[in-house]
Amino acid sequence: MTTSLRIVNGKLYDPTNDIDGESRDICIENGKIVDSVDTDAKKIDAQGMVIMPGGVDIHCHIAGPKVNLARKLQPEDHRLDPHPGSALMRSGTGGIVPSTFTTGYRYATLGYTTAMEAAVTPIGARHALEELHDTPVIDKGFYVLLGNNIFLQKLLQQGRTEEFKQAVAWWINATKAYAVKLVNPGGDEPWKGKRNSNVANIDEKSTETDLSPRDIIDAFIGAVNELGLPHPPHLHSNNLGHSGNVSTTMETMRTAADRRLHMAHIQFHSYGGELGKNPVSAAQEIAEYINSHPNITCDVGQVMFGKSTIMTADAPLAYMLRGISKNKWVNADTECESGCGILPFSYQENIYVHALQWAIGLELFLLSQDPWRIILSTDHPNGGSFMSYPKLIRLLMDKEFRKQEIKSVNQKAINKTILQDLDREYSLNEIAIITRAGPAKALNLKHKGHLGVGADADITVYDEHEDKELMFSAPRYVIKSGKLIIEDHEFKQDHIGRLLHTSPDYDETIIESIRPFFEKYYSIEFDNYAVNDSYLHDHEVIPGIN
Amino acid sequence: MSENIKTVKNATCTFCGCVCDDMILTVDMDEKRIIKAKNACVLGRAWFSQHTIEDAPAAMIDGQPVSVDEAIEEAAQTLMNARFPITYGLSDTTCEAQRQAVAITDFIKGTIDTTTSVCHGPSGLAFQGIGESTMTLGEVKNRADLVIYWGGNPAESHPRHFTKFTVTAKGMFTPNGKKDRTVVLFDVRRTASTPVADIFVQLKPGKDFEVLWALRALVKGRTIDASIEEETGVSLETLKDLVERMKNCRYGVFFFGMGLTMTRGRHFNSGALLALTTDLNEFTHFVAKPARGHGNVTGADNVLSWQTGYPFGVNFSRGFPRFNPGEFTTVDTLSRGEADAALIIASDPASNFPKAAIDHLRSIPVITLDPKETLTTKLAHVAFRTATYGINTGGTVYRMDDVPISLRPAFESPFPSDEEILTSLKARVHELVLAGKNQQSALKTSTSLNA
Amino acid sequence: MAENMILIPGRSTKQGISLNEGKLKEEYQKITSTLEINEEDMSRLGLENGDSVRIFNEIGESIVVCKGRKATDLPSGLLFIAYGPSSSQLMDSDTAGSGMPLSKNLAVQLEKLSS
Amino acid sequence: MSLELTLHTSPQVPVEAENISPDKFAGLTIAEIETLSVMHGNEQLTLADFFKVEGQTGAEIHLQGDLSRLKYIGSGMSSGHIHIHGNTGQHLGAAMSGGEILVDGDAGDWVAPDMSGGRIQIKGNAGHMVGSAYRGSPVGILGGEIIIHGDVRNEAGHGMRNGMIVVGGNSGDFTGVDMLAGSIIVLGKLGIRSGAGMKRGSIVTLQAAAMLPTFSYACTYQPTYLRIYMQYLKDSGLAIDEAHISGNYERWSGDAIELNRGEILLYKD
Repeated sequence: MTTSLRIVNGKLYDPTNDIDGESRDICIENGKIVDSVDTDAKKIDAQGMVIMPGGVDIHCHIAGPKVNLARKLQPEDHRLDPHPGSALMRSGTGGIVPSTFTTGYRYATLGYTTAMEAAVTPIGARHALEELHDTPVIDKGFYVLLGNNIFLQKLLQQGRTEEFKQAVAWWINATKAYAVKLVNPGGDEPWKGKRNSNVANIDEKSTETDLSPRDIIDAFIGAVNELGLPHPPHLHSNNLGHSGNVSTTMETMRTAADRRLHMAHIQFHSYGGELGKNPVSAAQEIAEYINSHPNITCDVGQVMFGKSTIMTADAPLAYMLRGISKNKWVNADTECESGCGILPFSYQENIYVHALQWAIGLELFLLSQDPWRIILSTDHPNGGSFMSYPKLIRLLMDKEFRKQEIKSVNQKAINKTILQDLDREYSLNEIAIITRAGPAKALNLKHKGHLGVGADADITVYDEHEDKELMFSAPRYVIKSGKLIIEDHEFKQDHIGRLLHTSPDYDETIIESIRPFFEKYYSIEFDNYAVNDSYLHDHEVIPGIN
Repeated sequence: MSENIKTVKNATCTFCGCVCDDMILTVDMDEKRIIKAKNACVLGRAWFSQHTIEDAPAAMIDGQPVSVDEAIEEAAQTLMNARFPITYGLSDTTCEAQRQAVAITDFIKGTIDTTTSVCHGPSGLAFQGIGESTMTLGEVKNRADLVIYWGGNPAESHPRHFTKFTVTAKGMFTPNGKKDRTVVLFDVRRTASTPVADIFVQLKPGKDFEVLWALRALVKGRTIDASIEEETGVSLETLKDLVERMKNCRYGVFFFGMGLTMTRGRHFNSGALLALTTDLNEFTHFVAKPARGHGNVTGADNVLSWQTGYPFGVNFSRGFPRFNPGEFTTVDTLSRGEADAALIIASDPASNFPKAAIDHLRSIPVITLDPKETLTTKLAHVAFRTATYGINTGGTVYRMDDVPISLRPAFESPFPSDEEILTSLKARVHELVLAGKNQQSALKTSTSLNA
Repeated sequence: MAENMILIPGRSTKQGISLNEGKLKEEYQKITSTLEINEEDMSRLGLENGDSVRIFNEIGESIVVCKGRKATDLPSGLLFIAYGPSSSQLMDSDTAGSGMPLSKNLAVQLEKLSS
Repeated sequence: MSLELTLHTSPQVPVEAENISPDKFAGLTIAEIETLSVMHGNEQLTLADFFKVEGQTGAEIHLQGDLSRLKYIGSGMSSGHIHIHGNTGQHLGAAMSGGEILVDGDAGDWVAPDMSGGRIQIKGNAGHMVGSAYRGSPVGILGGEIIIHGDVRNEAGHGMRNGMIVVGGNSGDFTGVDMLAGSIIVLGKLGIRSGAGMKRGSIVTLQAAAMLPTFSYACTYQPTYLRIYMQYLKDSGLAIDEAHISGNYERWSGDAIELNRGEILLYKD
């Protein structure tokens, strides 16, 4: 049921509208925030409570082929964390890769109302859409993997940049995606075709295509910005996880010059040191670059200690980690489009590298001068579960707590960072930016991340509490699209949520360029490839920026 | 043949796990039958041509025709009254129907299992223990220079596998098709598939695990005694030669079948093959893929996994999903006499389950959804006759390599689809649940703190 | 005089085609009750194509019709049959914690039926 | 001085009875014990719906009747004693950390998954996966002692990390598969493919056994530790001769695919 609602007496944190902890009423009608509602509208007294827009996760892995492989892979993890159903809600299992229903409900119980699946192969788009349909409460969308797409690279190789741009636009439409994702551009071919090798240098040319990762990245930044997609290329750069990858990361950002670019899970790309040796922190260098370049947004990809699952289109990375852990390992090659690696993993406080990764993430948060462009994420479930966001928020807001935690991790690692010298504490307003307003802005979701009139009525109401982990773990009210989903901590109703996607215009003649390649090298029919509208449940086309 | 002819291009054949989506169907719309299925294999032609609409009631209770609504009511009451109801089958229906079936089972707190458990279920268990290096079928077409079949007979079970994907198919780095590939076949007997192989390795029945284990040892540089030949029927020289080929190929692939999963060793046989694949990635790129049988058995695995976290054999009796093959799989719950009602969707356990399981099935109320009459529908308490997926209904199916494909129906059936019946049944069951007592208290956010 | 054999139930094209016609139809039943035997085993046992034999084990039994296969295709001691009601009569229901009953390489005994 | 639970109604469908455990009964009156919940399929009932409960509460529980449909008896127990005078079902003593369970009859599959301590003795046979890991987990029991006087079926000790499993009769296939450490002693015949993938640990048998091609003969000797084990088992009522205690054993090392640090010991006359 959508009802008219009035929330009174709460303290608002709405950075988009420059409201920082002031008491304001919020009125809700038909799923939107409005100026006023009838006096007989249901009233929520939020005296002593904190009101924020619903959280927006800009980078997580919650649906689609690789996520489901990772789910199937870990019955031992699900067993320890069942999620009972009720007459209102479907049951499921939690753990590091929860079932779809549990994913949606658990995001809601943290006050998050939007989440973006960050990597889906085009051929797996249908699968992702089916799963997202079964991911309740939240609004959601996904980024489509195009950075190792062989056809697109052939167009670039032949200098057909206009057609390249049209083809990118076609692929977005054909898959109902929200944004373009690039993962380890140029790295798939050496992995699949050259005995599990990888591309190591951003300027290393492929023998097949004569393209370097930089050529590919540059072309996508150009095309996506020219198309005016709501979100810039969402880039997982080369050399993730390797010591000394900071130089690749810096070069990658320089490639963008002043064009929009989103750097995914930048923590994993902020390592100094020499390849093959222990990494050191390069957080300062990265933070400085981002601080002085307003065209760059990033999410952190914070590592949180405990269980994780590596799941990535960066197959060589997963294989490298498998060599260390000897855990069960999944590799999944997708024809002409992508690779994929999956590996159950665990970050441990006493391990140098893990502690360093944890510390670098925190350094990046604390060194950032513009919270609007550094977004909270754990690259769920790669750095840890989204369920650890409340603890991460406490680490940012509470320096005494942070100091305690620092003491319990590998000290050699801490000494390679400046984390101990950073006394900054995030304010509630800044938390509202890095978890709501910032990601909504980076995604160009104009109706999200704020509480102004016309915004989606996605609202979270927290009891104010000294312990910020506790506070952000258990909102008292969660309102999604005007529906009171959680009331007094109790789940009151279910909701399906909307699929968010974008639909750039393109020249239809591009289809006839794609078709012959497709018919030769794919294993399904071209006319069965594009996803039709039957896979869209309640959905919204987000317009571009041009 | 009437004048009313329609052509359906890019239609999909759901008979086997290849899920070929390049069918060109010629449909006689008056007679409601497919008169030609261009590109179909011998099995696909039978699948399409034999599919006619029979004159039969859409629903029956104890063999007597009833309205669909009456049958839904009876089915809902039967399931709600059961203490250990099971849902089974699902490999020959759409993902849309499968999603409804899981919801029903969640609401009735039953057990859901698919034909995976008696097909590649053991490979699923092996996957959970070892993982899997795998691929979509187009990668094989484009890249594979070494293709190894183990314990399967694709020429008869997946007739277009060789031509469309793995042997004669020409791809990006295999422009000459078969000339660019070496094909190896492991089996205990010669079959229709044997002639396609460059190397045929005939092993003794029940020795797959030992041969795979010896190959793993050789790949890892360990020594194997020459007595392996006496035990397995395969000489040490043959094994060594194969290991060299595997390590030195550019893109190697295993396809494996029921010869591994259905024989003594079961999941350990599949597991040994998956582990060997992993081992080989130290040297080159190597992948493996179970050759799945039914048209959407892979979809069933996917739907169950995303909705419950587990691929098959899932029990909800405590209000949340639990997984334990052997405990919650259908052969077991039936043979041990545990299930007290069964909802069977698009499957015929009464003709292919072990005797003890079939005997128990006869003693409990069974609800069936099937386009045809089978031994199982004949023993059903409530039987729904449904439209055939891919021929009469749209929807989604997953190919054996997890690639989802949308179906293009050829003609309408007078019978409702599985999805329609299951959606109605779910709605009725949910009404009964909401009206029921002892509902669990709603989840509190505060209780998820420690989750 | 019964003889120990190993029975391999499996798929066949004919079975696949006939099941589309209907599992209760005569053709399907005929195909799933035809047993392939090594020719040399057949002659040793005094069997000819079309003879009925009884295959049985501690689980159950089936009466099937035999058909010879060359020794190079089907080694001595092995039997092949298309999956179906005849083979399921001989399957043990124990799945060893896997869900899968052993469905291939079944130890059976075979004896000629006195006609 | 013990508590007697006598089955008065046979369950129609499987019953999950993890509440039958000394830890759960501790401090409760008989009336309270009667109201403890059991799951009869998907329906929640009480112990009194199935059992007559009488006697005196304490650390010792006696169970009477055919309990082969009852799962999870003794689940999570840390101390005390359960004596089952008959057969019992699956998941007996799941995750137990202490105490003792004695079964006069047979037990179902998954005896003592996730066990970390305590002792289970089964006079009859047990099913598959005694002391083994659940699917997907690489780790079976962490400790404790499981003695089965009869036969066990497949995958006994799968992934076990510590503890001891003793089988008086024969074991099924893949005994000690993927085991990490600990001991499995099979007095009868060892099933095929024993020790496949084992990293460390010992599998001992008194009979000839088929070896995987990745196990190699190391030596024949008289393992000292085995004498202590064998004497202990003899004292526990298992059929062990003096020759088995002091005799020679062939040591086979494996699994070569893994670390080659496990062993299978075969008794030699």
